[in-house]
Amino acid sequence: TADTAPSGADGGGTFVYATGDAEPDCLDPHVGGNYPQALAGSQVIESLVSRNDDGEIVPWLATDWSVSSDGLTWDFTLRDDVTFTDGTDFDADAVAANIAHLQDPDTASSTGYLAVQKIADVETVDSDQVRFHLSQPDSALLESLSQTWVGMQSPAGIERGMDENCEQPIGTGPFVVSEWAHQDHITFTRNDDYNSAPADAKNSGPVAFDSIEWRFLPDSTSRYAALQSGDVDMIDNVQPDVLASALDDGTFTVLNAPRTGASNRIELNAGKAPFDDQRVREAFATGIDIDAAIDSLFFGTVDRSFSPLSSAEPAAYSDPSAFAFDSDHAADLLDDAGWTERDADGYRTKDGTRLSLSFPVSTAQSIPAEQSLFDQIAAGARDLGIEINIELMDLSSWYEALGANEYDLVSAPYTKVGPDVLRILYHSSGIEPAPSGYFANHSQVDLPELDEALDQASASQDDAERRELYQQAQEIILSGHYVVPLYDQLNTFLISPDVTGVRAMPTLSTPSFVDASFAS
Amino acid sequence: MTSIAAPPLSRAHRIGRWALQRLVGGVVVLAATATIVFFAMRLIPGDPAEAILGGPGSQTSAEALARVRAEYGLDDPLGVQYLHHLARLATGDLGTSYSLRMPVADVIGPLLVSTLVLAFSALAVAWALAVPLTLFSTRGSRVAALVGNGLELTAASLPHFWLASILIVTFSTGLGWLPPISTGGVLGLVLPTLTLAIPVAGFLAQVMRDSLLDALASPFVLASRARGAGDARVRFVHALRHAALPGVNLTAWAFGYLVSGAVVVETIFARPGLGRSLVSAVLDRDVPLVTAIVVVTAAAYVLIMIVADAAARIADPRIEERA
Amino acid sequence: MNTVLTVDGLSVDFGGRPVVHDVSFSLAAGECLAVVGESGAGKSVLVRSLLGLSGGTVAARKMATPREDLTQVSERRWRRIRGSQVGLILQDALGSLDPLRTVGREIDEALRLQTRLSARERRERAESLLESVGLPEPKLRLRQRSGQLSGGQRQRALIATAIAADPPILIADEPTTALDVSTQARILALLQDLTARGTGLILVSHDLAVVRTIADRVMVMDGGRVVESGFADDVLDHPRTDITRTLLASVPSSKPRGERLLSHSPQPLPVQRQRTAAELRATQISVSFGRGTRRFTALSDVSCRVASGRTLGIVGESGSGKTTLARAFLGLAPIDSGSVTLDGGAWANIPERARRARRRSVGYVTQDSFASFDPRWTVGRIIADAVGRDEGGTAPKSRVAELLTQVQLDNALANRSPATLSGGQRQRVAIARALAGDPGLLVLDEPVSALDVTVQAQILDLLDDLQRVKGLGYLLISHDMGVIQHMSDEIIVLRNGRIVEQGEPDAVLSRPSDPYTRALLADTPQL
Amino acid sequence: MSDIELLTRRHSLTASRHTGTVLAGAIAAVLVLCAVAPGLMAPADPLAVNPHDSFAAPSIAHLFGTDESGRDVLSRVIFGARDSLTIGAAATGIGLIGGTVLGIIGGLLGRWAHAVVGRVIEVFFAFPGLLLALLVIVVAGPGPMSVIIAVGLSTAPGYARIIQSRILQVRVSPYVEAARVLGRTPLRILTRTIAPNTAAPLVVLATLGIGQAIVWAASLSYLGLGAQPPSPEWGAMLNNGRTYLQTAPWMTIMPGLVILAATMSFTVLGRALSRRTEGRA
Ligand SMILES: Nc1ncnc2c1ncn2[C@@H]1O[C@H](COP(=O)(O)OP(=O)(O)OP(=O)(O)O)[C@@H](O)[C@H]1O
Ligand SMILES: Nc1ncnc2c1ncn2[C@@H]1O[C@H](COP(=O)(O)OP(=O)(O)OP(=O)(O)O)[C@@H](O)[C@H]1O
Ligand SMILES: [Mg+2]
Ligand SMILES: [Mg+2]
Repeated sequence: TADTAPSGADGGGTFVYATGDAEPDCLDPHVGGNYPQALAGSQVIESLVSRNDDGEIVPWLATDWSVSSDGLTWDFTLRDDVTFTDGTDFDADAVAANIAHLQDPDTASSTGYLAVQKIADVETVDSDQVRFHLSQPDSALLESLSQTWVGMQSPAGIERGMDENCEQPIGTGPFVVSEWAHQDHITFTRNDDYNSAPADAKNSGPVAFDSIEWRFLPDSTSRYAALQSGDVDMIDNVQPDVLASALDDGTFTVLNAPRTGASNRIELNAGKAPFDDQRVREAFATGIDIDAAIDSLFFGTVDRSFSPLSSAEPAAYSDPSAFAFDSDHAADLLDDAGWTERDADGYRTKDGTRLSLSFPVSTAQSIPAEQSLFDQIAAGARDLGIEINIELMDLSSWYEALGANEYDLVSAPYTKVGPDVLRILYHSSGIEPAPSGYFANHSQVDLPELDEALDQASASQDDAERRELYQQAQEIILSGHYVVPLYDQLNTFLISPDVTGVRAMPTLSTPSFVDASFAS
Repeated sequence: MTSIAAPPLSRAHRIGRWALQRLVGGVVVLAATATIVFFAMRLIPGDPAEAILGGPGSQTSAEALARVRAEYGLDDPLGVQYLHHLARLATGDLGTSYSLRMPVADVIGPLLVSTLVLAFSALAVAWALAVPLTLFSTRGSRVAALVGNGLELTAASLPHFWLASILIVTFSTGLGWLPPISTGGVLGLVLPTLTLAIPVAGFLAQVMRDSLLDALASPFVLASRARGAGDARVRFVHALRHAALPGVNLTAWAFGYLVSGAVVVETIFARPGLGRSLVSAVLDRDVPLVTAIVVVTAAAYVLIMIVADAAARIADPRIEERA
Repeated sequence: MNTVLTVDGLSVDFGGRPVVHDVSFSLAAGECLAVVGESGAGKSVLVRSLLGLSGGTVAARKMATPREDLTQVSERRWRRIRGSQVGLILQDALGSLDPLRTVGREIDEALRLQTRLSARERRERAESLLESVGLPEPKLRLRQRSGQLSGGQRQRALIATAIAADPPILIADEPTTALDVSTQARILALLQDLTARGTGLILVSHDLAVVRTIADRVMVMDGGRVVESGFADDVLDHPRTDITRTLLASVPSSKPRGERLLSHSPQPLPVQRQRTAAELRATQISVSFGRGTRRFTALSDVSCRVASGRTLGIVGESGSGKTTLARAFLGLAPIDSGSVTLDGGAWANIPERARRARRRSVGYVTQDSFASFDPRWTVGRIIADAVGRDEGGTAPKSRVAELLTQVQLDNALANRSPATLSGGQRQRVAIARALAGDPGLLVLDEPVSALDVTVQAQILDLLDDLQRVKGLGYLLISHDMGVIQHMSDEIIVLRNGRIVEQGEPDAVLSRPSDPYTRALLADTPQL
Repeated sequence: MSDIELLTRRHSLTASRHTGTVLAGAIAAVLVLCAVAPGLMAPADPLAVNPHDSFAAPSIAHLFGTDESGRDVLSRVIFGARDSLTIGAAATGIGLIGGTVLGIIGGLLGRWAHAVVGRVIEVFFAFPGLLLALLVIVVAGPGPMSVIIAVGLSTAPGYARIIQSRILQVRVSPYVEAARVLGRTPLRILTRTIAPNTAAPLVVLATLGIGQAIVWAASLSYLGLGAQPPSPEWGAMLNNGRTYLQTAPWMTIMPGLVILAATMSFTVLGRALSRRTEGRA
């Protein structure tokens, strides 16, 4: 078949990207705020700051910033030569409008709203100076602002109302949304006036591609087939076996960019029996040979994680010893905890109740290999005398099950830039469900010393101290066996060899085409 | 032998009455499907207000939820909501999609076209596959019958998603002939169409073969031969028409099957369409969208039934005489 | 006379089983050769082999028309011969026209395949063909399908397709079975007309009266062989073989009431318990179907009576209301006015519950007995079910055996399914079932019309015997005047739901008062 | 070739059909045996995970190869027979029961009931079957029971239509009239004549239905709504293996072939049965 992406000598042409992530309901990443929105939105919308490969914050739409010593006042200097693609100037008013949009309940922002929660007031000092007044110190503010969910959109665009802005958000980015054929594709067309690449990008002008055809291709087999047949130039969400063979034979360029924020982990619901008992948690965390399972299922393409944080986070702290496989020790722990009897099926019981755990799995969030991994974990647990009932569910039912506290084990991804994600996931305030039933602290960890470490870290203006505190927090979480880390949140791309320069943003690991072009 | 009992109604009169009956019946069917969807969607876990506010996992405030409930009438008694729902549908207002925040009519318009294109091309291809297969398997040779039988059975026993994968691996990654995804062009339609058509062709060939054999063994075929008709004439002019009758009936049934199949096929081949939206709409608890899709497919089904019925009446005037 | 077909030493076998054996004959232009014989004698296979359509292996010393040696032709050539050299009217007239195609197209097919006429010429020829076979309004008929035609009309349209290309030889396989007498007479006249115009006709029939009417020569077949042949009068008046004699004796109209048709009586019937006399009486009954504009009166003002020991014979053309009358007598058709009484008690228009207990005194034998058997049951179960539990004394099993003996069936058949029985055997099972309740009266709707003459004769003899031994009363329906004449004590002629003639057979047959009856009698071929 | 020739050929076809039926019967028997006593048939534990032995191609040790968790595919297929055939049979059972109830109401209770049932059936037909299944599963939660009910419900209207028309046909048949003439009570006619004659084709339908129900259940697995892990239900295996189609094709081809064999053999049996019950002449 004909390659739909002709690669001219000028490097232009249409680049076809096929995503296996869900199709966003709304392209404006302020609304709601999930990863698919960031993926598509980051082609159009840019943030005040970015991060480089070393995890350091670098300038983007803001060239400079400073914070007061009490941590409550932030000053940003903005670029004065940038305009939104609808012609609106990017200036302090635009920043204020964006923060207001995020904080407006009608926007129904969740991720972005959390990120700017502590900004009490936005003061426009002059056209390229903006000042944030915070209600509490927030050491994670820059990291939060680097996320696409808090990206800068044209105030005029926002004015059009949610319906229109969802269809076609307007940013300062390298592309503009020219068409969204629902369920099929989005067409991003080059912004010819682009001049605002982040500081760590090589290119600072317009991108090489004339346009990107952003296709929604949910079936992984078809997605890979489409790459093989040349119908698309790049795919994401690559299945492990495919990734392994691609790494082997080198036909495609592999881009492996683990998502920032939390690692992929199984959270143990310590809020109720049997995992309210530390011994049972530890037995589960050490009694099953997870390494071997990961190795075979992922063909050696991922490394076992021993940290609640992604390895993309410089602050990540690992403790392999807490998870060293030792089934005898695990059995002893269970005996200690009183799960000594066995029933007819060979499962442990205590006071006549079987040691049985329910494990709702969202088919939308766990790839098949991961489901197989859970399957193998369940098989390993059976040897320990623990019954694990895996229930595959659609996303709504899954949230429903979590909200009803009907789970003992759960695996939920969470992407955020910076270690502050720990506060969201493990602070005791995260146990209290929102009116919708949503809550983030699935482990239901409720430890004053942990809360304290997280609060302090959040308030600290000192990088070293902050790091130290997050490390403490991770130690507490790991040694309490509230989670079983598995591996980094997988984020793998295969790229046609005809293409060069595609990179993943060090912020949310979304692909960036600012430096990319078709090889001549 | 029966003699015509009473002076029959005029043909136009009869056709008119038949069409009217069918249309009224169709409306009843549509109302009933809309009713079932309405109540079924209330049964499924998940709060519609939450679905409106960004779907599961969103961190909406209690006030926002209350506001949305009031705005969408979700705190009215169920009966009132139901009546509103029917009344809106009756005026042709399909509402606004919860998840897409767009008028449902705008959403499903293109999807309907896309699914109908797929369904009809699949039906056409199914016939194009089934007729030669039927003719082949009734050639009279034992081998042909065995092979034909086997093919029919195999075709009718394949789950769509599996068939689709096999086709992709064979024709796209293997031979490189066809794109593995729907590309908008005709080439991209080939594999999805085949995936849907092959099982239907299997069913069609099965029923057609039986009636073709019956027709070939009937006296009128012998009479035709006695007039000097050859094998081809007997098959194509006489027998095939008889064989096609059950096929026509099956075709109407197959439409429902195709819509179900489209759910899988549209996902695999990344083709926009009603089937694919249906699943996501149900999973998103997008009540207006689910309702619209169901009512629209039911309407298409009703129309197709009427057409198939008319086709059967044209192909077999005896139906009308019997009635 | 010029010969149009010569056949010498023709044999046909199916997988080694000979079905037609060493048959020789010749056919002259304008001559009618009748082939007669019992069912399964090989008549149809023989005549089909003359068109290369036998389906078996054909061997012949000679088989030729004046122009062509038919033993040597290819399938391709056969196609040209069929229809243009030899026309065939199939045995199953009702199914021989494609129900989905118009008569016009069927005739056109023959013309298109065998002539070089243009489309317009073909249309004109089709019209004239329909006229020549006696179908009025040919333009309308050409647009109709077989389902819209009556049996006789269908048969005529079929003849039109067979003679469309003017073949010098025409084969008519049982062209008049299943037709009522008047229609039969018209078809026979048409065939005679064709022979008069020089067509050589081979007529296959088991009805010797028909044969007598139009055949010049007769060929009697049995077991695939020709056992006797000669001029029609010679063979029919001076039969030389038992086969021919049996065939002749089986024709009911040849024997007066009460005389056995077949001399050899298989087994004497066991002596019977006596039943009290029974009587069904219909007084001025009318039956109609449908309502409003579609209302249709099937019977009006009919009065008659069936009583023990007597046979009431009903004749009439198709659709005249015979079956409706039978069903009225059985309480199956709701009557609009008049009354039906059984032994003086109300019988029709009362709730079924009130009738149920007395149902055992009236038995019913339908025309298509096969359809009236529960398809899952064996013969024994069918009869045992009819015997029922309330039959005091005799155990059902021995009663079943007794009934089978009565209808002269082997006891071993009790374990067979009706699907595996011959037509005559099935009819006997139906009679046995009707007798199970030890009824005084039997309603017999066309009990023999699907059977060939010899089997028909056996059944008629059986009915006669049963009547004599058990004193049964019959309501006998038939479209065959001969059967009615032979069996009845009283005859009713129905037409359009009204009685046009009623009385003793002699009176009705010798001095018919109604013109319709006269026509009916004139149309009945005589042996 | 003449019609008679054709008839005789059809006869010889019947002969080859006969061997086909015997073969189908044998396959079905083996499958049923697997379902009843999988332990006897399977060489290994279908749930025994062994990461070190994953994705092994078919060999003497593992005739059908192993899956991503190193489980023996053959053993899983054999144990899966229980789940799949249960789903197939139970769903068909539900479909038949639902269909029969509807069919009886529509077939026996007069014109009104007939019209109403006719509409109900039409509504069900107009409702995409998969949506019905989807709703059931989303409402009742995933699991084999839901799959059974879902598939059963989606197939019931088809059965109802057949049963209803069959009852209507039997009710006016000459043999029912014959029973009336013999003075049989309506109840007895219903139980002795109408019911058995309507039921006969049901057996056929059921046999044909099992195969299709298995295929249906497999489609639900694709949507992630089918059997729950680690159940070796065939549809789940088929779908799971599909992910590794290019790396370990046996994971999906083997269960695929087994589903095919099961569906085909049940279909062949069903058709053989139907020829027997209909083969009156
Ligand atoms: N295709 C065939 N294969 C095997 N046997 C056949 C075939 N056609 C006819 N026969 C057998 O040949 C014999 C003669 O059949 P044929 O139809 O010629 O009888 P017939 O004299 O026409 O009887 P009827 O009066 O009942 O029509 C029968 O025993 C029949 O079973
Ligand atoms: N149930 C019915 N509904 C409507 N019309 C009927 C019904 N039964 C019979 N008729 C009509 O009543 C008339 C008499 O029918 P009947 O069956 O009594 O004729 P018949 O004399 O037995 O004819 P045949 O010789 O063809 O059996 C026919 O015109 C037939 O079409
Ligand atoms: Mg014959
Ligand atoms: Mg009659």
